[in-house]
Amino acid sequence: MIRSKIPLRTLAVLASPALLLPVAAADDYRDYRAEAMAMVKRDFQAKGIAGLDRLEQDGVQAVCNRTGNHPPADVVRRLEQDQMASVRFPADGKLMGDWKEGEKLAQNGRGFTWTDKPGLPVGGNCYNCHQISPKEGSYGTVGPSLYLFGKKRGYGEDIQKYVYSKIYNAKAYNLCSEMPRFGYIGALQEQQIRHLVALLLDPESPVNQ
Amino acid sequence: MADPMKIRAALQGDVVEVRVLMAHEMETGTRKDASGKVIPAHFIQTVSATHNGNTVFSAHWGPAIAKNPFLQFKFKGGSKGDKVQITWTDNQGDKRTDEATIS
Amino acid sequence: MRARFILAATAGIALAMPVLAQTGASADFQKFRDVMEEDNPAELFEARGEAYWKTPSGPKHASLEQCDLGLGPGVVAGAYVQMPRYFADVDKVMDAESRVVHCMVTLQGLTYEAVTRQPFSNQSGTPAHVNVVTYVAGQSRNMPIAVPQRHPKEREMYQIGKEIFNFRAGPYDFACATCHGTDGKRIRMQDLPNLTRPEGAIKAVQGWPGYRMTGGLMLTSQWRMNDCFRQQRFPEPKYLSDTVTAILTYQAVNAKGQIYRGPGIKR
Amino acid sequence: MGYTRRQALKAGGSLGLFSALVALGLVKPGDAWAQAWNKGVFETKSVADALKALGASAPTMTADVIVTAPDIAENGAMVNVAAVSKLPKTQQIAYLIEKNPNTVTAVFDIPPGTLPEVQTRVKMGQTSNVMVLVKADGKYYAAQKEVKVTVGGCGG
Repeated sequence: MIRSKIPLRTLAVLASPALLLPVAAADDYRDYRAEAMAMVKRDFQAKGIAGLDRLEQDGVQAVCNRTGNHPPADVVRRLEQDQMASVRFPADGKLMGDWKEGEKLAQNGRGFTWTDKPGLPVGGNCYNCHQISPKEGSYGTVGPSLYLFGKKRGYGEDIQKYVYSKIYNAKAYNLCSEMPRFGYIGALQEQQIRHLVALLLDPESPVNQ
Repeated sequence: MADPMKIRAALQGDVVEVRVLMAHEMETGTRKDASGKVIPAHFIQTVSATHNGNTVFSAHWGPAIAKNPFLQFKFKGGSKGDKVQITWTDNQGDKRTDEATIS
Repeated sequence: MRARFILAATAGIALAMPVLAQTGASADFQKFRDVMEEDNPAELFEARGEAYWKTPSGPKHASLEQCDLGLGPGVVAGAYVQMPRYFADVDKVMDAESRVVHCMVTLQGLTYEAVTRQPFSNQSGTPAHVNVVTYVAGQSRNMPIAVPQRHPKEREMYQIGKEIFNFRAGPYDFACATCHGTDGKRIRMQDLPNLTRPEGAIKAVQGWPGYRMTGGLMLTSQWRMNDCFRQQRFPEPKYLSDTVTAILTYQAVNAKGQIYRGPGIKR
Repeated sequence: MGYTRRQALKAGGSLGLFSALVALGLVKPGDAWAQAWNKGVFETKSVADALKALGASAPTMTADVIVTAPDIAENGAMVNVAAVSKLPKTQQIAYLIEKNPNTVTAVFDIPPGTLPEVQTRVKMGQTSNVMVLVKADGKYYAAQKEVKVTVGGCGG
């Protein structure tokens, strides 16, 4: 499912010789990455909804893995454009949902593990990594604090589009970002992303209080 | 059969500090197993400690004591080498007694 | 904590808050974790493991007292802080759990399938090998981590482990390193140790085997790796597989010289 | 077993009676204590009912009872709670957890010669006040502390 969505240009970049060069120094050269991939292929088994296809890297993953998350600037530029092109905005142009629903989604960290049931909806996982509403003290710090997000950045359409697309595909803005591509992989649907946009950008949301 | 307790009894000044770990599920009776059946309550209800035949401490517990319970208490009048005996009983009639030497 | 938050926001230094809040909660967790560590229910499992180690059982009616954990048959003290390591008799690198299972099969005559039918503790019980691993780990308490890197296969395991640690894949693009590659991060309220550095790596090494408060289960490093991959949205690593050994080697070698204070107690 | 609350109340209304019987040599310590487990007390579902069942309707709140528990519990499945009473002639210490399904979690009997200090670990379903009730010289005192129970990482 994921692989089928890889833009063709990503694959073309992968095939370019510069990226295939190993990073290791020549004298103790041994392709441990290749050995690791071979070991992983042997040692994993499908379980529940988590199939072995998940071990197949898509274009972005492969580039980030090969370069220690620091691909050359021109590669980054091209692939970020590809990722941006993947973002599907709502047809009716409405980007804001209900912040209360967004808060519930932000709290929910479920989905996509082998113990999760197939199908939707899955959670947004937001509090795992971000501070958001001041009412929730149990928040992670892997990502930046989003408290006062709208108050600091404004509530206009541009910023709504930014938040929507960032949640849809974080790799459009930072190719090797640690943040999942929630819309791109089909984890969050249009309406859910709208709710999360509202959580950050509704002036009434506790985030902006 | 229930596993032995882990008992430490240490004399500090004139006070014996007793620390006990007990192997017990402390099942509340409100949880369900994988098939949706309620797991019956199974928890320690009483704990008593004796030293030289005297009860030096006793406790009544409900099911909200954490699984594999820990208990600490202190009493006076013990000497190094004395035995401290602890007994628990649970709501299903299981019982276990262990003893430790005061060090 | 909330009062502090309002104060800070009023003072216009809201950006400093996450740090403050984190320090407060983490310190509180640590204080009570220390209290728990002194009387860790893991000791009950160590006692069971010791009894199993010393009591003859299985088709060969043998104890595990002749098991070679890398320091010679029967030597338990200090063995855990030197694993994973290379074992010539099987020509491979094994972690403590793999080795204990190996001994139960070879010495006691149990089948591998029988021993590993239930790999991890669950509500229905704690498998014997988990108790034994906990006992073995406890016999290295307060010793420095000294996982050997002499044999080529030990060095190879480290390098491969490092690659797997950094391997991003799956629907969420997660690698081990996504959560465990930098300092000072947390998920929700849980601190994420940086496993690439000694001070962080030791936290993982001594955390497992650990008594997990959730469910009150005694769980091993093998379980921890299994559950990490689950949270990483990967498929399942096979129990006792080289992949798991490789990552355990990577983190244990990174913890070199740190004092082992496990078995642990974890959220 | 089969010792109902009604019987317990008829028999004297408090656990103290059993200590007295033990002291008189009328009952073996273990037996008495085991029999005295009071279903009525442990099945109460509010602090008010719990206090009533324990015979302590209006305890005096005091700083002489010290409750040590975390401000934020890392995990509600295992919360360390220590209680110390500085009140002379402390006879009994009880733990009451307001928001738990059953309020009374533990009742400790403190005979003369035993220090009024106890520590154990409790399960808490949610953020709640933890009250420590102390019976000293026949009167009831209490102190309490709120313990926050947090949401775990990775969505559980």
